[in-house]
Amino acid sequence: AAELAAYCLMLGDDALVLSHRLSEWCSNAPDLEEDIALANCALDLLGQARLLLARAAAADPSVVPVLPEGSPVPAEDALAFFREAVAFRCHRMVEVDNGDFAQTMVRLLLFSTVRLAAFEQLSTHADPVLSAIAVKGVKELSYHRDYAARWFVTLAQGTEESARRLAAGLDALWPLYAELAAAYEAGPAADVVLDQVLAVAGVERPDRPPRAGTGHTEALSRLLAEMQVVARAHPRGQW
Amino acid sequence: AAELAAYCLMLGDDALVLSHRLSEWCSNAPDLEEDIALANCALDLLGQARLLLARAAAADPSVVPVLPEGSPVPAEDALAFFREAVAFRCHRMVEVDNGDFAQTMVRLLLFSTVRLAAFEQLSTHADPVLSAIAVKGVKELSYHRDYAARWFVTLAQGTEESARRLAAGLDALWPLYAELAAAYEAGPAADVVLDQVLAVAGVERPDRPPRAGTGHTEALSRLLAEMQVVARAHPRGQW
Amino acid sequence: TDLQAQFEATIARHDRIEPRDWMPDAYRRTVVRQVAQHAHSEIIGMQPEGAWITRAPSLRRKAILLAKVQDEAGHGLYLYSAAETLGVSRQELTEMLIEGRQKYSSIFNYPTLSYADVGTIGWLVDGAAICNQVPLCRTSYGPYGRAMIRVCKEESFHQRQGFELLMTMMRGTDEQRAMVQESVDRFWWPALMMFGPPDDDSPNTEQSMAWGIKRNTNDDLRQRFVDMSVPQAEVLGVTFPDPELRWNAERGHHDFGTPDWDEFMAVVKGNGPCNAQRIAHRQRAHEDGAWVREAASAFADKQRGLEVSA
Amino acid sequence: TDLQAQFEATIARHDRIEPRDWMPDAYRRTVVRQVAQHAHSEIIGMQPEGAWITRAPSLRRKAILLAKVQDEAGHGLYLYSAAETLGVSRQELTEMLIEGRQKYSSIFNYPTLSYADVGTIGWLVDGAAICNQVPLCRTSYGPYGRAMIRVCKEESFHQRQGFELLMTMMRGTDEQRAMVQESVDRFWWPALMMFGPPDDDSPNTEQSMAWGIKRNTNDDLRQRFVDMSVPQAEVLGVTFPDPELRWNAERGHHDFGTPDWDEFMAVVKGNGPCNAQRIAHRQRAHEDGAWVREAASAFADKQRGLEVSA
Repeated sequence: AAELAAYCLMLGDDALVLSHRLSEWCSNAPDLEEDIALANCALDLLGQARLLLARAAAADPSVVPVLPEGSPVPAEDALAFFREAVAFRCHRMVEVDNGDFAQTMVRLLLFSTVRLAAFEQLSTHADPVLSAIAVKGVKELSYHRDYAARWFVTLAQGTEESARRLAAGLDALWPLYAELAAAYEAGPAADVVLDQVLAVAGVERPDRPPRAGTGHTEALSRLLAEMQVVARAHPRGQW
Repeated sequence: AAELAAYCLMLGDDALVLSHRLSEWCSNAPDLEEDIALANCALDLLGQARLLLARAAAADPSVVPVLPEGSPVPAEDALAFFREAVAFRCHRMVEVDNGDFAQTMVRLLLFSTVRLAAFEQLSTHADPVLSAIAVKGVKELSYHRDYAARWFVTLAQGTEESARRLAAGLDALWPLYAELAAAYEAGPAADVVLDQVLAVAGVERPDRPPRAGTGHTEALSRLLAEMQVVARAHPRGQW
Repeated sequence: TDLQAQFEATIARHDRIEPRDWMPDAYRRTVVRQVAQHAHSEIIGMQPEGAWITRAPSLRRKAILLAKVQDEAGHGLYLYSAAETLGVSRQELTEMLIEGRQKYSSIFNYPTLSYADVGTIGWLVDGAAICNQVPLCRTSYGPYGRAMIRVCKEESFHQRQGFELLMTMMRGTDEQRAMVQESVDRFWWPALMMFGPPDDDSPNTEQSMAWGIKRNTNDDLRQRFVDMSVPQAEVLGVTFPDPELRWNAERGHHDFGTPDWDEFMAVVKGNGPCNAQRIAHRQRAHEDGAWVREAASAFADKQRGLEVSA
Repeated sequence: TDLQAQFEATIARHDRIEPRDWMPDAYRRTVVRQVAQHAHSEIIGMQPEGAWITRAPSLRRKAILLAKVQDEAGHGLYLYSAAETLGVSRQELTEMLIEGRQKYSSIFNYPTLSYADVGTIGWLVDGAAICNQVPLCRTSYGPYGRAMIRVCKEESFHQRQGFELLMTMMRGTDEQRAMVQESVDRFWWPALMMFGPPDDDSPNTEQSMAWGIKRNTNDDLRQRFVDMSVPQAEVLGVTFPDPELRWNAERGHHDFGTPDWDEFMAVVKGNGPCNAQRIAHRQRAHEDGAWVREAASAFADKQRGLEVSA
């Protein structure tokens, strides 16, 4: 149960943090259609996060931070809003700043490809809750991946500037890919998909070594400062 | 006593918030010398804030937020870290983002000119604590004002780009000047100083109406989210 | 002329004018201005609430708020489309907005300072918008009226969500109740100003009503909003910051005080608390996105080229 | 030659080489490289701690941290000045740094994740720096040695402040104690790596020691640091994440495990957790400030022009 909880926390935290990053685009996207699409992705991931955090809390109540007595905060919120950065299990890939639209699309492509591969396997997981979450997630992640892949190709072949920005985004994020793919045990399935997208786009797989170390980036604690501020100010609040 | 407390809170909050903004320059200034100078100003204002918040708490303990029983947090920290944005008494002038170096220097000039005029009057205030704070502050603020004025003239007469940026910074902040000057009852003394600096720099006083409304900017709650995050996460913490 | 007579007959029947129909230039201009202003309000309105998505205090509220702000982008889309049926592009209208040549609702020039503002905007601001907009479902220009039907349905949903958030907070801690009251205090007067200047100071109202673009006067709608809001405030347990507010049995309406019209004029002229910030935000987003839009259109051109040559 | 003999005699006497003295080119290059690397470490080192100034949990700690990071900028200044006595400008050295052609201490490529890290950096990182630097007060190049005396004095002060912060936190809540231990767990191995690779893998050490630029070997200093830190950890009530760490009465020193030298090499080659971030930060700050430096120099030129013509 502790193992299941830890795994669900990992999956949930990644979704929560990337959802946060995507929601930062709100009112900032290049066009209204992208504003809406990015909000859709953020909402899907937020939904996944809620189910996964709730599953983690049910599987192992000891992972849930203890709040002041009488606090009405549900477990999903206790996990999201009352843990410190070092207790989060998300990966560095989802933590770093959005960068520009190209880098955001690169991250969404890498993340949804790896996560989709994992969710396809998880859809037959022994835990019925997790498998149900995965079945639902597969549809959402396929949409995210296709959306990101479409923009990846568009930017690669659009203008010189867009190709340059795409390459820079890919270079910036590639060192964090190995860590993510390993954690999701994405295997060759994800690599095949990525290689296809790269081939269609006419972009080389970057030749960059993985980033050393593990754990978190400095970006995470800043993200959490913002995410948790209202909840932390009202530990007995009802919302 | 409630009036004295409110006044000290206003003076203290302005210092605290501008100190925060200036400290954001740390490791980001155009040169090491400016990094050090901006940190000096931030430290001076932080010192003023601590004395003023402590004075406010002593004058009227009811202004201090109530913390969980057994919390070792001193009054100055309870005031700084456990109030919501709407309870702060600072002005919009100190809240808004730094902008570039030119805008930062414009704000420091406007703020320290007005505050210096007020502190000169306060140095004979009936409250001996407040008057002592003012006497010490006059020296610090004179330095800040002279520093900012030097840069104001330098940027006005440096390059085309620096003159353009300075004018933009002045235009952006001028609508917030009237509110600040009124609160500090800075009177003609501040205006005379400003006009001198403008004259030496060869810059026109902007012809922009004051910003409508009162209260705070959206920037304040974001600033506080960052400032308060660690303290709020540990309401019984010792530091 | 025949066309003019036909147009006037349609208006008189309370029937819809459609894009293909002849219409006077002044009518076209007025509808474009009003629809554009409405579209801009949706887009600018994303900012004050959107600022709290990343800080929502529960995951449930975060999802609700994110979906709401997304809806506003959707409303902007329909409304720009409605305007496009009159021959002006979204791009042109966006430029009018960021150059300050077209307006948006004055309310969005006030800042959001606490999470309670998300509820208050839902309750009072969306409430006022609905008062304004429900009659517009019967506006004379067809595409605008149809867009409004969809918008109003979603706005009512948002309004109920806002009220529900405030209700929940009022059942919470003392601090939360104080937050709600403080927020209502800040938004009440600006919400009243959303209906525009008093009728005797609103020169365009008469013509707009004659054309069936507008269906009610500003003061009429404002009164309706006050009458609707007072009992809701009682249910919530909050007060409005107006000592003159009281039931007038004779009129069958609430009397209320006069908003600060000087402040209103300052906001309309661009000197409100957040005008500069809102426009700068939109301008930055628009400029930052330029290379993406260019890339998409270059890519589409290439694809078309490939199809043609294939 | 005479000059060479004179230089060698000065070194042999453990006397200082001064800027006006003749020195071998290789000596000059080595000192420049070491002083520059040290200066860069101060400047880059402002980032991991500076990130917490705006989040310090008490006003007292905020003042202490702000003053400390300011001191680091000051150390950078002295050290760049020492390097300038050898004929290289701060501008040149800064460009070497942001183009990745000169290094800085590997430790600053690790992230700070909690406020406890501010204390741990003071205690362990500044502690390790002091072990490295105290012998450098006797380094053969005069301006460098004198800068080090001032730097070391301030570093000791910072180290005590860091230790005191951790002590205070250890007297606080359970969460605070856990924060301190977690932070020490993350920083212990990287702190040991600050002394550089093992002696048998440190090709430049011998020549630097012969020239009196370096006074001790890497392993020697690392041992000294471990021996110094173990009793301090006991006082604090924290443990180090090394199962092999124990007192060896025979050697009169602590035995300890082997750092992950592969990770060290990855960090040195630019693939550490924060290398890209640190350099990008410095580069952005440098570029953002270019127009200010240009304005200042244009203004100074104009002033000089006025003085000349007056």
